[in-house]
Amino acid sequence: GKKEEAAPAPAPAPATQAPKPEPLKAAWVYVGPVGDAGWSFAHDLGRKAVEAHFGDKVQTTFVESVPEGADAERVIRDLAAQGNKIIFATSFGYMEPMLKVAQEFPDVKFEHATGYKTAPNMRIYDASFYQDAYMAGIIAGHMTKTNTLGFVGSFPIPEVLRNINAYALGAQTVKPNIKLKVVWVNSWFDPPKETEAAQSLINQGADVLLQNTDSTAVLQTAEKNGKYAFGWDSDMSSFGPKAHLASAVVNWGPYYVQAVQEVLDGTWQTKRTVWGVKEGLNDLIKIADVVPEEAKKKVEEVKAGLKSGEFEVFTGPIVDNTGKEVLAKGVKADQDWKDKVNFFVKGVEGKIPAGK
Amino acid sequence: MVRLERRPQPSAWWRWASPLLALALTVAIGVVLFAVLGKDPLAGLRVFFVEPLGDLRALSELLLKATPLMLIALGLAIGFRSNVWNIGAEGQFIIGAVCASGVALALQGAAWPTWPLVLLAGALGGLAWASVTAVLRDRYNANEILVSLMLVYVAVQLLNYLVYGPWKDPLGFNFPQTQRFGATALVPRLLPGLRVNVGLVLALLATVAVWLFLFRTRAGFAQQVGGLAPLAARYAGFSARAALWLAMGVTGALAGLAGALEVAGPVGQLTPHVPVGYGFAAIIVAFVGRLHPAGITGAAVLMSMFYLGGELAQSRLGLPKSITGVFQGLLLLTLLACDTLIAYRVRWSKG
Amino acid sequence: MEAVALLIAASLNAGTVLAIAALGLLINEKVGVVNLGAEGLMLCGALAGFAAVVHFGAHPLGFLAGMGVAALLSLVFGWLVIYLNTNQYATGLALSLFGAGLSAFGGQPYTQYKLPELVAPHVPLLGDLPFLGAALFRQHALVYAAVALAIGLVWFFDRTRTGLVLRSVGENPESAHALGYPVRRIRLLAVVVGGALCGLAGAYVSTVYTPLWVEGMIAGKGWIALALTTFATWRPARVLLGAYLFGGVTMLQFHLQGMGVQVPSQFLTMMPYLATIVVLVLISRSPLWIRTHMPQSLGKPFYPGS
Amino acid sequence: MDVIPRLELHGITKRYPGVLANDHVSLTVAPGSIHAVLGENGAGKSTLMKIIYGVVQPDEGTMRFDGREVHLKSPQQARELGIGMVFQHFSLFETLTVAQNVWLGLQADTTLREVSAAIEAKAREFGLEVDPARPVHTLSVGERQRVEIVRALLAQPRLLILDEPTSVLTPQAVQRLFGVLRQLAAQGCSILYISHKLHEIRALCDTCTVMRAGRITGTVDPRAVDNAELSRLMIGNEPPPLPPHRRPAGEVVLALRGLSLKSPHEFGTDLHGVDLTLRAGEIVGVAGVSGNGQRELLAALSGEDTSAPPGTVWLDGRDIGRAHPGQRRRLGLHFVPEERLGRGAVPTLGLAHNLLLTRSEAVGRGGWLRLGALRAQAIGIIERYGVKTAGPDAAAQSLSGGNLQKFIVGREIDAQPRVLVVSQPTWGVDVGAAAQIRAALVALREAGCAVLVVSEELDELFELCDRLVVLCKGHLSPSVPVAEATVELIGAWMSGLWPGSPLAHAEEEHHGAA
Ligand SMILES: Nc1ncnc2c1ncn2[C@@H]1O[C@H](COP(=O)(O)OP(=O)(O)OP(=O)(O)O)[C@@H](O)[C@H]1O
Ligand SMILES: Nc1ncnc2c1ncn2[C@@H]1O[C@H](COP(=O)(O)OP(=O)(O)OP(=O)(O)O)[C@@H](O)[C@H]1O
Ligand SMILES: [Mg+2]
Ligand SMILES: [Mg+2]
Repeated sequence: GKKEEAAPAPAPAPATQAPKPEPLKAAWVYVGPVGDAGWSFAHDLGRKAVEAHFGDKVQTTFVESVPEGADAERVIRDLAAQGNKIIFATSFGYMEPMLKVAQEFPDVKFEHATGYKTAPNMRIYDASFYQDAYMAGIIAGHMTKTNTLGFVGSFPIPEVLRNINAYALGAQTVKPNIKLKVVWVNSWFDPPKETEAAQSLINQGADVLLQNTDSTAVLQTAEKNGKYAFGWDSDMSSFGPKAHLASAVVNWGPYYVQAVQEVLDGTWQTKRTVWGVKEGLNDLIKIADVVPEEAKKKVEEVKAGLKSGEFEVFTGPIVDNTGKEVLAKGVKADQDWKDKVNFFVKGVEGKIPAGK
Repeated sequence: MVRLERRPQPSAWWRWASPLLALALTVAIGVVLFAVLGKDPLAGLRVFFVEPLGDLRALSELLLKATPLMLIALGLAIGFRSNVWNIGAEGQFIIGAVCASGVALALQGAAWPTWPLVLLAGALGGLAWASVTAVLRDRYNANEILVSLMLVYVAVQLLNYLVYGPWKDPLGFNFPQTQRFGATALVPRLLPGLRVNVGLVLALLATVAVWLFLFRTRAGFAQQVGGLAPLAARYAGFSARAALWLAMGVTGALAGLAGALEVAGPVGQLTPHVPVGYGFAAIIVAFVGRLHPAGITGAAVLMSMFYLGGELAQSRLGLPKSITGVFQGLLLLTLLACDTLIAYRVRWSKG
Repeated sequence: MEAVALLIAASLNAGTVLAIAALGLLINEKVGVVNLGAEGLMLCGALAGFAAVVHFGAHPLGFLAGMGVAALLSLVFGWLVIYLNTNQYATGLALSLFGAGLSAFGGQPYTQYKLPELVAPHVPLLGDLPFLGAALFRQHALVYAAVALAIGLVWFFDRTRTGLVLRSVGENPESAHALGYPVRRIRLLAVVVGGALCGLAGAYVSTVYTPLWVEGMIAGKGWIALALTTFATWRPARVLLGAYLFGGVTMLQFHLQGMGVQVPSQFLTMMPYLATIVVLVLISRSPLWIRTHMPQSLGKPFYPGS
Repeated sequence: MDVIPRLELHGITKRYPGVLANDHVSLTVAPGSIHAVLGENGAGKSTLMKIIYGVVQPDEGTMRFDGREVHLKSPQQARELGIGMVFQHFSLFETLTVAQNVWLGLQADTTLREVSAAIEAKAREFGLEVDPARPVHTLSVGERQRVEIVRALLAQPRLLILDEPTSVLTPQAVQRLFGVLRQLAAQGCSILYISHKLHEIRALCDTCTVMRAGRITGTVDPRAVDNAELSRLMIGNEPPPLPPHRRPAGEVVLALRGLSLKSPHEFGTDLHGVDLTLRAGEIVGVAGVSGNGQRELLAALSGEDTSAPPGTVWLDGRDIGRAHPGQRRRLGLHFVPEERLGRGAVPTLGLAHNLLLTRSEAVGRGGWLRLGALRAQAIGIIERYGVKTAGPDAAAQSLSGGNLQKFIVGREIDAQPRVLVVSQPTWGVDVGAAAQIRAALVALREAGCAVLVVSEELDELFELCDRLVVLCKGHLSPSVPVAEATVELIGAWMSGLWPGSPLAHAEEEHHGAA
């Protein structure tokens, strides 16, 4: 069922008698409708966390379904002109427009998710979804009967390729010869297409699916076909009670609270933030009861390793699916390596579309 | 009972009054809608009709958005007037953007202004894409509505192929976009700091040119006869093939130019997000503008106001953005209904 | 073998959406009305169907709601083009834009909502057959209904008097009027029925095919359905065939990807659209073929008493 | 006279915007009588018939059928009463079969199989053989009319309305149709027969009601009054006779040499070896039932069809077979098509702009329009040809048929052509305008222009032309001077029976009804 509307925030306790300071205005730009699940929904939860944390010290607004073309620049500029002091743009396509607006508003702070370009007043932040994918892979490795997994990919960008590879690597820790089939839908959000892609993976023998798209369609298709799948970006357990193995969730709240706090404190600085399980940004939750204890234990171990920072998903030797070694034995991948992932690991079928 | 009675002569008065009545009806429905949603109707009207005209910057944005609509609708008007139903201008827009980007990237780093070439490439690209439809219509009699529409989807995939594949920015971490174009490939802006650019001037020039062509040249007359009375065109010896090619060609070239202006203007690079539906919205612009260049200019600005108003309605009033589509569709539907009054008189009869 | 059976099953399922909408549009076109608003009708149908299932919990009600809303919109469209003689293409386009906007607007509260479970369909006995069972007999009832509808329409248009009257109205409305048939009322009725079928197809998408509501979720299927009627030269059985063919190509595209075929996915995605163009070209080359199958008054206004 | 009349109309009035189509029309038809309704084009005959058949509802007036007052809302009701109608313009559906077509015109309580059997039975009874299973688009014009008649007969009509049934028939086929109608009348069926051909009415009918401008001007026994009297009732007065023609024809201007051409239309007629010469200062008429290749012949002459083989179409010794209409006009060949609205003129455009279809005097360099000159030119034509209109900017569709035809003919004559090809110059045109147009054509001939007139009205051809040729199934007969031609001769030729005709030995007839 539909999630309950969040209870109204408790009325903030009256502070001092001093004249109330103007609240800090913060704004979010979403690529899709907020809805009840998925990417934009997760960011909006983060925004609500900011509201809850700061009360009337901060005033938030958001604009949803902003196309990533020429219109984004106007929307972001308008938000800046409206007096927002910090603006979060939550999709890759907003990078260039935001960069342009950032030059015009030096005293507004700009935050861009998943990009790679920065400016004195614009910084970037990202999550480590591949850690979730790896843990999902471990569970999939235990659950698969056909030794074939499926992945519904959005776009062949490093972030998604990392997830695909991590999913395969996770599964291979259980069954080394496991196969992973990948189908691209070239969209972040296209439920009918995701359905068709998931159906075709299932038809070809895949029995545990993961996706890097935002809708619940893949999970629902698995449910309909009596197969397994995961939730992605938010808790989707209710969309496929039987099929749901776990949900990879991301909790942007802590990051947003910290960023806003930095603006309030005047300590905001340009940098790149990549948080993961360690910082409580990513997690794999709601692991289903059908998952064997052994798998759950293993996931817990990995999670602990990630939390402590001892464990790294991409640790050599890693061999790509043409047999080439891409990470030497014993080496832990650094950020630069991860940024440039452009291959499938062994066991993933096919070639990266138009990959050079 | 309402009865319609054909007027002996189409009413010149209603030709002008009908768009105003349609707009008034749309606004009225909008006011009711705002009230039902519990929003202040006055605030609603302000975001749609006042704020987009508020200051120089708002005006610049308004005209920037109106430019592609104007360009494409002008071409479409020629087509629709001559019974050529190209509804795939979106595809021609995309291929225009692609070709323009190809040239911009090939000449990346040139010290001289390359943007005229970039725009030319866009126009030629759109022309070429439209020609596919024209050839299939001309040689094989294939329905141009369906062909041009199917080609939109093909164009989208071509664009995707290029930005995800060969044209991907090598330093862009595999992200689906090209390099940013160098400054020499970007179209000059009209005023420093404002995004409205030379494209607006081109669109206005095109408006005048299309007006002159349609109403002051025999070729333009011939073009329209093909749409008004195909048999008369045949009788007069006006070539239907020439009309088809001209209509498709001009629309293709103008849509391609619009695409080029988009990548070499506000976007500055090729990304999968360049197409935002101008090709489809322009169909409405063309009809609301009565397939007349002057009307199209007005309709494009109006349409653009709906777009900007929809965005503002979201951040100011918390209304969903899809309200734009509702208003745009409503405007055209009411206009079509009101246009009946041009040719018909409403009679109230007993039975 | 199993994979092939499942590919067939998935193609039938994907084709059914197209088939129902295209058969509806075929009814419209048989009486001479082109409805370019199909996409908007399907979207509104999808939303209405989804909302009805959310509120009332029963899928049949969803189908009814989808049909009802689309029928209502088609009534407006029909009134405009049939009684006010507005341009059919422009009115259709306006409807598709309006429908897309309206459904996105009205659908806000339903985005990513969850529907009650549907039991996996399984035809008794036949569903257990090897290969054929998986390929053909584990489908939603509407898949079979679409087949029945196509067969029914073949019979209707060829053998029944009402069917002939519909054809005559599309063929030569002036003569039909002179013979005493209420041309405009018949057209309106056909437009409403055809529109309702588009709505049904939309509701099928949102409540069965992808049990979700997302704005714009019809994703161009309305346009393909329009192309299908021409593709099939206005013959119901061919519409069905064409729809399955399209469903097949759509699914095959993902299938090939899963098999690791080395073609950029974009080129595979293009296939159904290119296929439509090729078929359009092939059938349009013969004017006689078109002449004897296309309703002659297609897209043209009719003024009674002229 | 104490029998109850089959049909009684009283005070029937029907208004259309700007036209009073029927003005208090009263009419009585006796059982078993063949009653003619005579009137010029636009007199209101078809409107009256449509009112009787329930297609159109009158604004005022009453109708009694077999003595009972009826108010018909639809043709279905009319058919239930026993009224059948054969329309002036065919109301058949081309992609349906004969049986399906007939079925749609009958009551709903029959099956298709019964209808097929009934068609064959009726056809045998009246000698109107048609195959119920054939799709209508494969039928010739004559066969189509048989279908219409069979459809009307199958309803067992007590009143049969035929609206100008003979315009598509050869004289011989007309005779056979008359046979059928007499047989019907003998069985007690009343017949309303619409025509504006005096000799037909005299041959067939026992009563004749004459209409002019929506009003009844008299009811007479057609066998008892002469042509002059009928004309006077119909027209108001006799048109002035055309000036006699006395100049010998000059050199050959236009020539067709063995023109064979495939029709571009699906169900058109191919041309076979057409030979024709047209000299300066003469009018040649092309007679024939329409659908025998007129459309194709005219297209080949006008340049609308440029697929004529080389060496078959000559103008002033120049092969123009491939020249486009514009090129032909520049060489002096002008053409007036039969359809005025939509072909000869663009309905929604003003008269001045309609000049641009065929005239380029007001087109400046680079195709630039000189709007002032254009309007002046239009005003000139309007004045010279007495076109009644609001002005040069009035839309073509706002003009009455006759005035528009005057404008179009004027537009072409005004170009001072070497050759003028005219199709159906006076179709649907009122008498005054028709006389004026004929006079203009004669004046053009006197000025040395070669004129080719294609018409279905034999009377008109005999009145206007110097020589006649006949077109049948795409073959053209040799020419015969009007002085030597008779209606019987031309009638025979219209069936392809001219000396040396390739059609002469072929199975005699394919076009007639009955
Ligand atoms: N804004 C408009 N909306 C709708 N129709 C228009 C509009 N402006 C002009 N028209 C129509 O378009 C056609 C051409 O208009 P316009 O007056 O611009 O042409 P023109 O070349 O000046 O013609 P002319 O000078 O001969 O009147 C006319 O039919 C006119 O009624
Ligand atoms: N539906 C209509 N709307 C407006 N005017 C009409 C309509 N039908 C007929 N008229 C007009 O009514 C008048 C009578 O037309 P009608 O067709 O009855 O003449 P008719 O005697 O049958 O002529 P014809 O010999 O050409 O068949 C004409 O002026 C015609 O233009
Ligand atoms: Mg003017
Ligand atoms: Mg008549």
